[in-house]
Amino acid sequence: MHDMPGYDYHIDIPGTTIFDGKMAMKGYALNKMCYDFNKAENREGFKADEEGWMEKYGLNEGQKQAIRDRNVLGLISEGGNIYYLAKFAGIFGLSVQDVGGLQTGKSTDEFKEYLASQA
Amino acid sequence: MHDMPGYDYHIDIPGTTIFDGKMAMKGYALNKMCYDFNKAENREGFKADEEGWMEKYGLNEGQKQAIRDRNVLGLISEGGNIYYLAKFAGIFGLSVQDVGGLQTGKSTDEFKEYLASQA
Amino acid sequence: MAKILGGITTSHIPAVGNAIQKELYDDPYWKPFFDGYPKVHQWIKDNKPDYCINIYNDHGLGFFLDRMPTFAIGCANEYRNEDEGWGLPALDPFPGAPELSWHIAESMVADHFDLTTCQELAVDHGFVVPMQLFWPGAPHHPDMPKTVPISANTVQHPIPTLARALDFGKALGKALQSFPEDATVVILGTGGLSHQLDGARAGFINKEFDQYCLDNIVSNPEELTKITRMELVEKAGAQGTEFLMWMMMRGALGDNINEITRNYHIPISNTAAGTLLLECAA
Amino acid sequence: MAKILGGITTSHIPAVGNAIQKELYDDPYWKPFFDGYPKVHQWIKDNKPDYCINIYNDHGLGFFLDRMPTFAIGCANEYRNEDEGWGLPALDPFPGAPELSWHIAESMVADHFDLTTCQELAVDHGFVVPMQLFWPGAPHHPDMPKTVPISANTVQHPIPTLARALDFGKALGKALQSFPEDATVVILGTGGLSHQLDGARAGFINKEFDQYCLDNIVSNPEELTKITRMELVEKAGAQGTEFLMWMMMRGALGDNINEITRNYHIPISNTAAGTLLLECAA
Ligand SMILES: [Fe+3]
Ligand SMILES: [Fe+3]
Repeated sequence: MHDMPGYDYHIDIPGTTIFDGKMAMKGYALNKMCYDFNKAENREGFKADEEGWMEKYGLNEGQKQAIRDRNVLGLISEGGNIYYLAKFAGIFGLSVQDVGGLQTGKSTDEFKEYLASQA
Repeated sequence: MHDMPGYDYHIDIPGTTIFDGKMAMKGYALNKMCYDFNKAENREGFKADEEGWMEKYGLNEGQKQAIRDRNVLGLISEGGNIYYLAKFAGIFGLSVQDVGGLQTGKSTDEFKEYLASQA
Repeated sequence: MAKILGGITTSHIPAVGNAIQKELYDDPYWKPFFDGYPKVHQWIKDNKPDYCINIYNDHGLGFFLDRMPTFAIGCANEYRNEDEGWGLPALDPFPGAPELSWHIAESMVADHFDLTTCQELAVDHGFVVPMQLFWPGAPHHPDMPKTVPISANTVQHPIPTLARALDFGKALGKALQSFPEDATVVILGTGGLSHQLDGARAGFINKEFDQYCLDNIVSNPEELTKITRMELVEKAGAQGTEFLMWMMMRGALGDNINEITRNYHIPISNTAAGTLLLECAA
Repeated sequence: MAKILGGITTSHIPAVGNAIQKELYDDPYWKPFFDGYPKVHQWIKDNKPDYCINIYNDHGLGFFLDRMPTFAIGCANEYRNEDEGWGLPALDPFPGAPELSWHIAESMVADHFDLTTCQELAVDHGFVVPMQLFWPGAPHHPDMPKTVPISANTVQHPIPTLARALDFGKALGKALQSFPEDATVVILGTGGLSHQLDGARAGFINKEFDQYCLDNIVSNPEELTKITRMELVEKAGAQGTEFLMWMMMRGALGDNINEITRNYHIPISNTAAGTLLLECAA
């Protein structure tokens, strides 16, 4: 889907991607692969052959590279939605604090401290 | 689902079953089997082993008997919805006029005449 | 901003697809039905809409009872008609208009319509037959517009009220008019008129009620919102509830319209077939 | 006719499920969170509601982007929590209340809410964790009510507006009060409060905004309908939009309510956790 010039449904919020129709279409294949990680057999299928599994779901090269790199910010800019990506992170036993740290350049402990600092 | 005494969402229309939640729950397994007849492989599976196929979808005995008897009115009173049942009828090459005749005790030609008589 | 050119209604009976394939246009059974379309073809040729909103009802292909949406909108790059159980051949995909789909979704959810958005959607005869009737050879007609499918539930009660259907159309019209592209749009409302496929009343047709609906949908659609859903089942037949699609279409056209052509014929298959072309005044 | 006893809100963080399994109630990290629940347990014990309307948001188990409903209602005999991708064990199924589900669907579709009805629905932590928090041992708590799950879309924009969410609750309340059974109902609104899981702003929490929401959801929920959805994302975080569930719950309670207990704690996992018990005046 191309840009929609002259019509904008959202405001710019720094550090935040609005997961709207445009992003949802961009990330459809990636999110579908991650959605299917709900099932153990698909998690196993991915672990056994990452490249073949990504091909099967039709991921584009940018999405594949972000998966290879475990690059969460990259996955989001490729149209990934955090709720589906969380199932990908789950394969590696990552918590939401681990994922938060990965996205903000913090260690998991630093990220936890940041959370607590807002109390 | 049991009856909902004291609360009725519809009027009585002779010869007409309102396909509401109650009927939809009653016929869920039957309609699911028929919905899956959208796919040729499921039509073939049914034709190869009618009894086994009905068992697989968990039809109850009344539904099974109505399927065995090709009893359209019986299928409707068992919770079947005509849109899904049409896919069952399609397996036998029946048209909606054939199905109309079967339900009204008319031959297909008599049913067509009845339709035309309302012009 | 986009401009709504008008709306077209038609019945969408599966048998019509067969008759088109066999080119039965001059067959005595079919001629009175197909005679309703040349004026529509001319209007489409004269106007060449860029987009087509195809308001139809699914009959058990795109949706099942596990997840039955009251209103659904396709938001995909293309739409395929799949086998509906009769082994019909699949056509080439119909091109979508996802920017317009999402624009409508944004506008209508903001206006408190609770849509289900569908990024994959198999479309059945309710969608395909009208396309074939209006754009012969679809999807390969040279003037084939890009399309947005919109589906309302008429399979399982509770179905939407006639008032909600008309309001849906009004909100759809507002959404279309705010689409930031200098484009033209036609709106299809398909299904009906009176028919009943199931039960001891199968074969029921109601000419008088259909005529009442045809007259009022043109000049006074608000009047039709007084019809309850159970009255609609009683008077139009169990599957005549598809008239809701006509109400949705009509709501999008606004008050200032001209009737270009009308056709009504009993029976086609089990159905009273109705065709209507309404043009928005310029 | 059924009677609405009150509403309960809670965050529904997956980590809470783990903490319950490990019985970490007195762990220094968890104690300030679990301290919010004894008064809820007492109220449930005193009132023993027959039915529970569980308003939650699915996080990618029950629904995918192919068919994303704005509002969905479970209409099934039971609901199972399935693996969400972390290999969590499946609990025994939660008993449904299909008569009540269909009654709500009939009433709300008549009132122009465009529901998606679901006769099969896998429920995720958004549904399960609140059940475990309020009825320890769920679904095997002796006072376990039968349940109707209701889900709103917060995965993909456009999400419903705060005004629509509050109106949804009002129509839900009307539906419940017309249910022809001498039964009692509690309504759960789960999710939130402020949190953001994704992007460079991950970890964002907004205590001041949460307090504003907590205060107003009790005494002046209409005030909160002035918040736009983009403001909600900005101030509550991308996943703080789950506050819509609280609005839906609140709308069903009416004007005359008493606050029984409130708890607020930062952080649990990535989230500002809020708990609120509102009782309808007799
Ligand atoms: Fe139809
Ligand atoms: Fe959540």
